Amino acid sequence: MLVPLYGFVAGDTLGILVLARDDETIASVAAQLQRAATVRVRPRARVRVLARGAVLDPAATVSASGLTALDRIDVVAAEEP
Amino acid sequence: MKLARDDWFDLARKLDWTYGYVGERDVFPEEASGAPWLPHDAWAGWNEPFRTTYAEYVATQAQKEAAVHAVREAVGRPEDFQRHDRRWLSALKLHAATLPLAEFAATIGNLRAARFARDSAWRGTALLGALDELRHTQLPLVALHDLVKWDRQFDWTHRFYHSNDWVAIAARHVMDEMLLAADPIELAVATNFVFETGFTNLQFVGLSAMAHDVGDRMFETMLKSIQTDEARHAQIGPTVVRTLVAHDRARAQRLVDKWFWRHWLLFAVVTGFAMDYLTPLAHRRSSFKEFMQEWVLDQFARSLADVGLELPAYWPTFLESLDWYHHMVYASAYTYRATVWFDLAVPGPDERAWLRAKYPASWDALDPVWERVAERWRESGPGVEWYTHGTTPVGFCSLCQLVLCGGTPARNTAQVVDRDGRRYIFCSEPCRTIFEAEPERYAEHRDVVKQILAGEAPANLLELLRTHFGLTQDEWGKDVAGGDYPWLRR
Amino acid sequence: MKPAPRTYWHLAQLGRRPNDYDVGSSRLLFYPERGLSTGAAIRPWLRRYQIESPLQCRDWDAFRDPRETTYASYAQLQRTQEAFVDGVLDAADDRRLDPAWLARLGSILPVLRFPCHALQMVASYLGTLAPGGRVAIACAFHAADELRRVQRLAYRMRQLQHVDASFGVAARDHWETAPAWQPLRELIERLLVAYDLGEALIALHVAVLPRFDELFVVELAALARRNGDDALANLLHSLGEDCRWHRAYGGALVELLANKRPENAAAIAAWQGRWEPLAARAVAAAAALFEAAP
Amino acid sequence: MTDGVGPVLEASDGGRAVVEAIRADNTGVVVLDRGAYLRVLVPHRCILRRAAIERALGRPFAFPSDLELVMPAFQGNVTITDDEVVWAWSSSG
Repeated sequence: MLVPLYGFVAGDTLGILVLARDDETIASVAAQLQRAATVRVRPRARVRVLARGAVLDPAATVSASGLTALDRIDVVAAEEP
Repeated sequence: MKLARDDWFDLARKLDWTYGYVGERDVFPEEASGAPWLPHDAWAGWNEPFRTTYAEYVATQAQKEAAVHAVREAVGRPEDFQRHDRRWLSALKLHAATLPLAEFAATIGNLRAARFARDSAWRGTALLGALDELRHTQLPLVALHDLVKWDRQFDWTHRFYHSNDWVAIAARHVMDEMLLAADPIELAVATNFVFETGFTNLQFVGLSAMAHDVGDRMFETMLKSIQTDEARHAQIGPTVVRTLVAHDRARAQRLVDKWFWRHWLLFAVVTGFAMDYLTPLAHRRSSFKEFMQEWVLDQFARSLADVGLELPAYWPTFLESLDWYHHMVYASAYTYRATVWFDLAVPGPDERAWLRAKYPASWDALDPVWERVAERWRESGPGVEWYTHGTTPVGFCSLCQLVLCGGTPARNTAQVVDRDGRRYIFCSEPCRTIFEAEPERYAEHRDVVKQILAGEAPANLLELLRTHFGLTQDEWGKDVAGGDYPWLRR
Repeated sequence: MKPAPRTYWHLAQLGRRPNDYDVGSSRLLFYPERGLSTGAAIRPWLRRYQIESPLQCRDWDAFRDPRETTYASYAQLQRTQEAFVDGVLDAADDRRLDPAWLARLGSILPVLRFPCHALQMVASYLGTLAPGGRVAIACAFHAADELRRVQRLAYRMRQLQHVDASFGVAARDHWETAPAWQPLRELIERLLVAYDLGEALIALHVAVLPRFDELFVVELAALARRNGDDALANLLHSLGEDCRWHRAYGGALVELLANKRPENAAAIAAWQGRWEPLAARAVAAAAALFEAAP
Repeated sequence: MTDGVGPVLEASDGGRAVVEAIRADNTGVVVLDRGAYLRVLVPHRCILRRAAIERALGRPFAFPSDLELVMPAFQGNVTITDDEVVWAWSSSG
């Protein structure tokens, strides 16, 4: 099943819409978002994904992370808080 | 015997009477006349400071029309436009699409006021306002008509509001509420008080000053001439607001707060793009922010104090967004330029230096985006538009319907909100507040994302802009130089 | 790539080079076919009085103002008319007028400002409610013509007050209480609350205006002429030009609508049946004010 | 000027004549030249007299119509009679 998410990549100027699969890992969603933003933001090698103020486990799936349709997720550089 | 206006005019201005066969509430029902509903006595002192008789009106307006016509005859042919820088033409296309049919919606709104406003003098002034707005509809539609055969993007001068382009969806969301649906009281606050004394000055006078520097006499004359009408009929605003403040101060404040924010977002896009990105650098005299300071911060804030209202509670947020918002939207729009009907430009090193000087608080955080865009163009070489173009759909604010560009690149202020079993996203706190004050107005509207998720619009971007936005390949926005900038070749 | 278009998208089917009226008046409204983007108090109003009116038309822009009035042409036309009227009124020597005529006219002309203001309101209403831009434009100019009429009546009233200070000072009281005015006042007040798009249109253009203008423009002008008040007669003659255009565009619109759907013709006939007797009675009562005139 | 009021005028002969007339009848007049337009600011209250502008122009000048032709905007509340135009704030800011 596809889960639409509002994604925000640190350094970007707008929020974009990604269609994630519920069994896709957070790391994969982050990669998808970085690709979508690549014309504006140079992709980072190491990132963290945040949702509702918490860091998500990159190996967990979208559904296991508790993400539901039209949630906001943020992709930030790994060294940032 | 010739009479002076002051001698006779009151006999034509004050013509309300006491109804005998129907009730006052039947003639002026609240849903058409506006809240709070007050008996006529409360409005009987309504006074338009800028008094114009019908005879003066048609004489002055015929003169204005003749003056614009003369300039059009001299420098209004397609070949005169072709001399201009392509960026400037883009500013013209952006203005041309967003204004004329909105002005006609203003004719409709003002005609409602000409019928349902609560004092005869107010109704007469609104009627002349309705005619003014018709002028502002017809003038650009006619003046730009012949450009269509030379450049198809000018077709959007008329087509824009009939389209499902995302900018049109956002513009309709504002214009429908402000003009087509508004009662005379809300119309007076939203258009006459907030829009025409603040923001339209920015667009019409500020931009006409830039047109002057660019050497576009046609556009300069048209804008300035239009604003002379606004200056007159805008005077409906303060006099309505004063009565509103006297009877329902909270409503007056809420309307001002709502409309100031809604206009700010719209003008940040329309005027902000034109002033800080689409006007050739050599012709820029002031930045968008400096024009905002002159026309909106100084002038509007003082008008607000004068009618006894406060600055909106979100004022600090607004002041901060002056450094960021239109830059965020412009960079986003540049990388989604095929979704609009005008071309966009990458700011080169000189322009970025100028932007850094004008926006010291924000530019260093914005500049890396343009570094990246330039890097992509270098990698692909000129002509490969899609290499510096987004391919994923973007999110839209549930209130303003614009892209989610609030805050800064480090901290986007978008917030997801659940209410009544539905999910909304707002680009900013003021958009959320406005929505939550009147959810019944906004909750039903479906933004582009909701339409995509409902299967009513395609998720594929190329298909979306072709079939849903209605853009053809020769119309959609491109890089003004096709990526072939001298400063990129090294 | 498609061949370059020669005009805006919606005028490509016109089959000729569009003139300024075509370009400046076609498909200006975008809300009737899409609905409003936001909710508002006015929505149920639009539904009841516009969308669900018995008078329906698929293409309101099929209407064409016979004069093809644009903003530019209107301003130019009325500037000329107003300059003419200024000349007429400013040259008037009103001290020559018969006091009996002034006494009679004082119970008519100043009172007329009230119903004419109401006509301005009704024309404005039709403009804001019309589902087509071209109709809205014609209504806006019509409303402005009524504003012109009100102001010129006021101007003339003030001129005559300089001769007779009591001229028309009790006009509002007359309008609200004088028996000869009451049927007209009732008609006008009921017209103000006839909110259905079709009903307002038919009541105004078919029932009220032809009778009202005949009495208060054509017959009043003749009466003024007989009483040596050429200034008023010439003023009314110029206002009569406006009225002739109102009849022309209103007639064209009603004819178009009547021919579009058989149901429209029936609805029009029903409204005619309701409003024409009211209008005839109202104007006949007001005509009594004329009969006593010298 | 926080409490400044006055017109914004097009930079034409007509606009400049208005500036001259305002200078004649007001003190503390500031004129900002923005190329295409001139912004006139007077502290608290700005008066423009028809007689003064007719002197400056050497021809008749009607309020508000002739002024409207050269004035795309203004700051403050305006009051217009046949003989003078006044811009002012109704409260001190």
